[in-house]
Amino acid sequence: MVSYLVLLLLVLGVAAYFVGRSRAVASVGGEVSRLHSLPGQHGLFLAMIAAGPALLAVLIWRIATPGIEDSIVQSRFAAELAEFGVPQLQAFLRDARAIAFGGIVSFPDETKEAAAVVFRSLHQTSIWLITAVALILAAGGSFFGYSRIAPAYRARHVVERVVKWFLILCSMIAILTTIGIVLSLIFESILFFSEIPIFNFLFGLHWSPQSAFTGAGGDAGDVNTEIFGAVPLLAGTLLITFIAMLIAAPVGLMAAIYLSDYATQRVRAVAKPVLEILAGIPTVVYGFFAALTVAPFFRGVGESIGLDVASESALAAGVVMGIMIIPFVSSLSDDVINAVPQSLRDGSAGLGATRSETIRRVVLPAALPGIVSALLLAVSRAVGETMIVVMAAGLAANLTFNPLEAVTTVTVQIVTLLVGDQEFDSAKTRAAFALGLLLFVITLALNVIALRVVQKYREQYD
Amino acid sequence: MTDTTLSTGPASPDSLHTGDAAKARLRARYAAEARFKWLGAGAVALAGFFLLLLLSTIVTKALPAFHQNYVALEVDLSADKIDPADPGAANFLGLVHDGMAGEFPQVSGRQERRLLRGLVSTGAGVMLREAIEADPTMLGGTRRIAVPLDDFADLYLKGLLAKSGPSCRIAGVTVSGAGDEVAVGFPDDAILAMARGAGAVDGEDGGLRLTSGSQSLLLEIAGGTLKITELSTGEAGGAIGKATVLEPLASASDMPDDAMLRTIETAEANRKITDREIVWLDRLAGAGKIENRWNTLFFFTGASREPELAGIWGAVVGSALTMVVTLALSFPIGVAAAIYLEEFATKNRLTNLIEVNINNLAAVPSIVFGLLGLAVFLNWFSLPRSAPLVGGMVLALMTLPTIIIAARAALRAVPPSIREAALGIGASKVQTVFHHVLPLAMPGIMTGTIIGMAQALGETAPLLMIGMVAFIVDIPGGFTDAATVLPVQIFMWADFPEPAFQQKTSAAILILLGFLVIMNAIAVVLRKRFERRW
Amino acid sequence: MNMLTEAGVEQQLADQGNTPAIKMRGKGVTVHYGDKQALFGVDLDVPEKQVTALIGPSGCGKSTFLRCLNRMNDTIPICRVGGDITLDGEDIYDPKIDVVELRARVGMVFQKPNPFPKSIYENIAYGPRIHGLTKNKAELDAVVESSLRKAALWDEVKDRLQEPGTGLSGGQQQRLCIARAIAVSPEVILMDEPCSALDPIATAKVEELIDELRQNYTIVIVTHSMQQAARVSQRTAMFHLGYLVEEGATDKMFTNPDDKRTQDYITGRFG
Amino acid sequence: MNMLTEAGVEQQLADQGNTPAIKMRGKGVTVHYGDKQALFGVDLDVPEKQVTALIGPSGCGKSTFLRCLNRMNDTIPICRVGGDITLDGEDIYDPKIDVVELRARVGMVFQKPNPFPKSIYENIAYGPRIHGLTKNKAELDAVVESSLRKAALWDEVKDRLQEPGTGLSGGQQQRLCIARAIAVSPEVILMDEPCSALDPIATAKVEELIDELRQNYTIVIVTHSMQQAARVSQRTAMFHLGYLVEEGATDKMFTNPDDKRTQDYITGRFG
Amino acid sequence: AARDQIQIVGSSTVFPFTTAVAEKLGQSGAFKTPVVESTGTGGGMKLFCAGVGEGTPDFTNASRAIKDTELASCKEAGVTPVQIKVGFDGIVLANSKAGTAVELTKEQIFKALAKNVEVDGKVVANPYMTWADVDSALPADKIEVLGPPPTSGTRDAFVELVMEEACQEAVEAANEKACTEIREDGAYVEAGENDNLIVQKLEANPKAFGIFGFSFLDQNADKLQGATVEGVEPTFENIASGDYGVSRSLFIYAKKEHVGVIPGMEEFIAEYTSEAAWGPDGYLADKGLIPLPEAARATQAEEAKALKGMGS
Ligand SMILES: Nc1ncnc2c1ncn2[C@@H]1O[C@H](COP(=O)(O)OP(=O)(O)OP(=O)(O)O)[C@@H](O)[C@H]1O
Ligand SMILES: Nc1ncnc2c1ncn2[C@@H]1O[C@H](COP(=O)(O)OP(=O)(O)OP(=O)(O)O)[C@@H](O)[C@H]1O
Ligand SMILES: [Mg+2]
Ligand SMILES: [Mg+2]
Repeated sequence: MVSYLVLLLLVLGVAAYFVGRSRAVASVGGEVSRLHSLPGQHGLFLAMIAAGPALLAVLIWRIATPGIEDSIVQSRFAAELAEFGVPQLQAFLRDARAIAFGGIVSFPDETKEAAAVVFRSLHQTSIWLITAVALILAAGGSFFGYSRIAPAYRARHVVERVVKWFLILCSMIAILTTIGIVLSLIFESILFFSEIPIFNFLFGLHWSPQSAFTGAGGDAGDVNTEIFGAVPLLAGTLLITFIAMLIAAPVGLMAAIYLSDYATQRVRAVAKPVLEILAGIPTVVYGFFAALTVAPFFRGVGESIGLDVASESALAAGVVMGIMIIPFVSSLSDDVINAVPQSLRDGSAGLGATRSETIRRVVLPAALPGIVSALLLAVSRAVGETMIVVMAAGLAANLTFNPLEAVTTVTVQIVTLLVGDQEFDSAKTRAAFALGLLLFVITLALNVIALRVVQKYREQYD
Repeated sequence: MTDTTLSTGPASPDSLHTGDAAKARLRARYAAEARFKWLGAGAVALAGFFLLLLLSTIVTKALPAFHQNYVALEVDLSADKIDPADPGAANFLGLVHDGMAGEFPQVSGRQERRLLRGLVSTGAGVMLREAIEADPTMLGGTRRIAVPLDDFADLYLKGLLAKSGPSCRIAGVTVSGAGDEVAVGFPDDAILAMARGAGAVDGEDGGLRLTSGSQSLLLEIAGGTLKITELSTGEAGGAIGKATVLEPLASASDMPDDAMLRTIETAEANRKITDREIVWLDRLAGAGKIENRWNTLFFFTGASREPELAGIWGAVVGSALTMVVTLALSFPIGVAAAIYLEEFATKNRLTNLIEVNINNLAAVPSIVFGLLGLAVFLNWFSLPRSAPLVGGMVLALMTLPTIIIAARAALRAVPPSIREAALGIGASKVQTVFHHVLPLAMPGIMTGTIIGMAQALGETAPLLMIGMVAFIVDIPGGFTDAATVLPVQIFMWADFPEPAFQQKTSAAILILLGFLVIMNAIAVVLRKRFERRW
Repeated sequence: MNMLTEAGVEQQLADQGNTPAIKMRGKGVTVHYGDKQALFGVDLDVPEKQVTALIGPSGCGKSTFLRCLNRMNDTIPICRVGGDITLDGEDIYDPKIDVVELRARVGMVFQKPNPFPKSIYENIAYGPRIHGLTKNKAELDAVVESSLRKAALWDEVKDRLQEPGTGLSGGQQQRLCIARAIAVSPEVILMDEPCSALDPIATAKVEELIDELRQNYTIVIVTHSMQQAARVSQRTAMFHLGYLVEEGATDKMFTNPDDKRTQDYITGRFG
Repeated sequence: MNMLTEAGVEQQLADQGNTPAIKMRGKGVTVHYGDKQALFGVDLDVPEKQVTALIGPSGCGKSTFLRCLNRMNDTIPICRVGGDITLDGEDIYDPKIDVVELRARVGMVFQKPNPFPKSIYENIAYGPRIHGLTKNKAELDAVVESSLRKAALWDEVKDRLQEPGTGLSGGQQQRLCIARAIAVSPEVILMDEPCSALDPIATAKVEELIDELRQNYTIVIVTHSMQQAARVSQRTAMFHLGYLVEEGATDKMFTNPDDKRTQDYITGRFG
Repeated sequence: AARDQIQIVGSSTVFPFTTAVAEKLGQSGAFKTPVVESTGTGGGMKLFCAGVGEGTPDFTNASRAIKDTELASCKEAGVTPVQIKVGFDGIVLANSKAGTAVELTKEQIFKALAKNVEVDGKVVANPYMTWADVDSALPADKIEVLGPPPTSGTRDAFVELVMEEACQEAVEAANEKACTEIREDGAYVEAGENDNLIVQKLEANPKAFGIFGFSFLDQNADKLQGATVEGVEPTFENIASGDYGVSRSLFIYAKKEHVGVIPGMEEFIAEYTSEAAWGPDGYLADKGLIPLPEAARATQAEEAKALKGMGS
């Protein structure tokens, strides 16, 4: 029934589009050029105003009615439900609904049958209600819109304003997400900092939340504040990310350059999507690859030249992570490099520059902002990666910059702490939230710097 | 005009670009050029090499999982076994087990019966029930029905559990005695050397003992199979020994015959399948009752704890549903946000803030998005747990920064003259963007989308928090049904102890990559169509 | 849309005085690119249905002024425009004004040819499409053809309308951009050196076109060719270092300029 | 590099005959853009240390021919070049030939100004840097300054050398590109309408520059201005629809052309 | 409205067993197959104790008993957990069959892995680099043990059952805390929770040992050998009989309030506590779950059936 209503509204929208168009055309006697806006824009305007509010109403109805129906049924059967706890209540409603509208009824009884009847009638009423509301809205919107259509009416403005608001709304999602993230981290973090002095957390050189829950470490209140030093984690993150970028940045960038300026069209058409597969291989696979192929390889090489390489090393994890993020650099850079106008390449070539000189000195600087974006994205991905690190670099928080040793990263610790077996309300689990917040703040700072740099070196071509 | 131009001077421009110094410079520049080009080619080749390396290991590991061995059994479906009025009440697995017992009527001991039953999958009963539900005419009579083998039996038949050694024919073997233990006699003592080679140890009595740590020597004789346990030199240069009866001989009496001696190189202790099971399976295979089928179970069923029953379809559907949500949200929102920031927004503090925010979101560990999803979508909006809808939304949030950043870079790369051209003939900003700038930026946007979606497709961590890292058997039928996704399935299988799951894991990875390739292929084709240089 | 603003009244008065109406008027126009000032208080009237030529040495601000007239400078972030510019008496920098409509009414041919990376046909058809100037494909075809003909390009491209506009020769691209601009029939056409890449014959044709367009449209043209300015324009404005040096009827400017600099420039004795 | 090839001998003979040596020579040059043929067997000699002007209506193939001379057409994927073109008697389309050296020796100013999105200084310094023509910063500064001076741009930009080249006016950009090309002191300079966006004074300066460069360099210039061709060139070649119509000493071409079309074109009676 | 599908969260150690039971319940055809998540014991408890109603899970798996604080928060939210002890998980120390089989005592393990040990009456940072340093009878290989991270319940159980016990004997003077700390100098490698990876790493490196649950040893018996601890081999029977001392109990917790509300809960409990599942010959034993003694099974099943809530 409601789906028919929605269908009807959609049809109405389409119809309104055509009506609006022809009305606009008619209003100027076919002299379309006398219209302020295109007939199509008038049509769109009418469609939006005719079907939009009604559809919105249906959407709201769809979201709101189940709750309203439930509460009405609840109040209707207040006596019978007086004894019920929350789950029983929910089950009652579930089963009553199932009886009323079909579905699996788990625990049928008579009250539920009665409630189902109520549900059915309520639902009927509410459908009539929404149908009426939607139709009124649609009719009102149609008439209003129809009456507005005139040669001078700025339908384009309305349509474009809607578009623009949509665009603004979309970019606001980033802000909302950020707020959401901060909010979902902040409460637990505050609890954490109430136990662990923030100074110890930020500047502590020792990360080893060892003391376990079974018997060890005594009471819950007795928390060792010295074991939550985030510095080794940050150092580990930095080290691994650095190694990864050491692989991904040159390989990715050179690959991008090769694909966009040297490779034949056919090679490029094949190689680029193939490289993009690297980004989609699940990280577990990389993890196994790092732990079982790369790490032993490095260890073997290290031993043969007399170096002591740990079986879990930052090097192995970093290198494999670097491989994984190659396409982030290569594909995105390739696109921006490709977008540099040919006339610039011609200008350079015309001066007798070799291809590589043209690329290095003209094309790359012109494409720099895009390349920096790509690199930043790759760094971000590296910072956020867990599985490879867990499997290949271990979980031991050593404060070291020696790539041959085991290290761990902030992200890994967050995940391990969150999925561990220890109780959730302990300082250990809360540390995960604090780490998340810390990482967030640090990357934020780095991004601010990056933004400044990019804005400074941006070369606008054309 | 002061003409300090070039001391080398326009007087002899020839020498400037063709002189020796110029030649030397040029050579150096060309060397640099060649280096550069080879670096580029090398980079592509290196990346390609890594991919190949990864793929080849996955593919070789995955191949066995694409087939599954079935055993065809005679199952009694007559009315006294299954009540036609209420077929559901029957013990279907029991019927299958009876069928199996029928193949080996001589197997009697409780322990052995258990072992024999263990050869068929525990899911056989359910499959039989479903088959009968689908086709009730099967009832009433004995039917030949193929059921999947248990994972270890299957692995053995694929040659992954035990290594068979050489076999040879020996004449004049005598067997005496009855019961589980029999005595065997050999005409010559070559068998002793073989036993020693098979890792037999010296027993106290000077003979050789074949333990579970040594290779198995099996003697096929008179329609039965014996396992040699002890050997010692006999009279007249022969050898005598003891053997366990794995399969009773056809004629129990003392009769000389030609025998086949086969070895199984992997010691019984070092494999997850006993000699007895091997003998049974070989017997079934010899009788043509084993069918190696294309593993439709794997492709078209949901998850299971039994490797031979575990399928990927549930995860494929889950991934598809999730990706649909992710794409439907992240692509339009991402592109819209990028357009707003790059084309409409005046550059001010707010837009800088948004920009930094977006870049920063890209660096947020994915599990934190899971926390966000848990707090907002589950706790606040009360959306169901484990639902592709929520998973898709969380992944969309995670993918957004990638798409936005790529899209912005692409939009920025469109030359301003194109915008001026459109604006100059009275196109509105919106028209300019949507008619000219966006199509030109499309390749870059597509790239961002491809990469973002690839990442989303392979991501597990954020799903952990919203309940999609779960064991879910039922195939999801909609966006709010409980579902899991391919990488989670892979992750879970990689973590299960049963060895047979390892091939499944690799096969599932291939499926995921296939999924990815299909997803990307569409985008790549679109991207190609938009690509042009100006 | 003609509101009876002060400027409107003024314009009507001007009409009565039998001098041509003022279509566009700049008053104290200043432009800054970042810190650098490119125009210093330019006052210039553009009479309706006449051709106004802007001349002056390279870098003196001709393009800058021209771009002020349809607010193309809005697209340069560092560019700030001061002073008043009116179209039919209406301030075009008024926040209420719709720049899109403005630009549809005041079309522009850019100094550097900038065809869309689309087919030749699409390049021309784009404007009429977004302004809804044609009712059907046939009409659109007709507009495309006549625009190309007017820009003296039809014969060269009629067989390759579906090929990309970027594959044309420099002069062809320039004519393509002219055709694109006139296809939307703006009231005012701003042309920034429309003939710079054209041979004499094509130039002659474009000049002919300008002369023809003058019947119905107002035209502002930037040119480096004194001859061209003399041939096609009714009024000439001479710029120098961001200042409007002198402005007046073309005849007078070329025969008897008030300003020494104009005279020097015209006779090529400048600098 | 001067090998005694057939062409080389020929050149020496020419030298003896007191006519200027032939720096570049095109023989039966054909060019296709995809299916479309743009040049049909053009035979043209470019004498050393002289200015050769290419004239002809828009779209006739002037730029195409010019771009053949330093193989800029290589960058257009759909473009195929046939016939022989030699530089100092050597076939420049020989696979052995080094295009980088070729382009260093045969410099080019493009029809559409295409400054790099770098500072003005870097735009000029780019060429000398990649060719290693200067030993130190001071020398480089000197080259930049003298190049800009020669291109008559120094005074306008000397205070803003670090600002982006793309922020210049159209004519300034064109001069920037001229300065960029001469900064590497090529043997041959190809100029595609170098003065199209320039005012008469700047044009005069560029023409002066061309005249001066002629002492040491060989110059090929595309121009739409007959006057300019007459003023600066010693030899003129007239193109039409992809064919070389006529070629000869400029004096003769402008006073007494052999071909009717040339005459018509020069006198503006074409088409 | 409430769900009609059981939701289970919790420990990744119990996950393989609960999923098997869930699948069985689903195969019966009467109910949807329960959804079993692997969230870790702590995360599971948090979700489980968040309250009652459709948004909260019905069961949680735990590789340890519920803690007092957790029980308190459960109570506070109106949740009455029903505790069912479902079996044992042996924790084994194993290496590749290619390596040497070893027999260890708890004290040796402690000496090899503790952060601080007592040498000559003084507590010092662990100086032992090879097994031979610990005890000359052991191989002279570098100590390298891959084991679970501190967040893991397996690690806790290991610490409690091996380290602390040995510690109290070995280091009288040392405070209790020192007993629980495992060395961080690289000899003990925290290796994440993917036990298959550990198995493969052991295969690749025969000198290394791994610490993990018995089921992985069981399923990989062809590749790995378990070290004896105090002379007892880690076998199914030894763990079940309690002879092998290093094992811990596994639990599931049912939400009493949801019984009779979410269909199938009672049946699920019945299935889990049936002999066919958790008995010595049951399918859970095949998966590596060590059954409780018969008497304990009986009482557990009894209590589960009666839905005996905790703390009530
Ligand atoms: N990249 C290209 N792709 C396809 N056709 C082209 C391309 N460049 C030029 N042409 C065509 O080749 C012919 C010759 O072009 P060319 O650029 O040489 O003309 P031109 O003589 O320089 O003209 P103008 O004076 O207008 O610059 C023209 O018809 C043109 O359309
Ligand atoms: N985008 C810009 N950023 C900074 N300065 C600019 C920009 N555009 C133009 N200018 C400067 O403003 C001044 C006037 O430029 P404009 O383009 O108006 O000159 P013009 O008269 O059109 O010259 P031409 O005949 O060479 O095109 C010049 O000095 C130029 O360098
Ligand atoms: Mg200009
Ligand atoms: Mg040209």
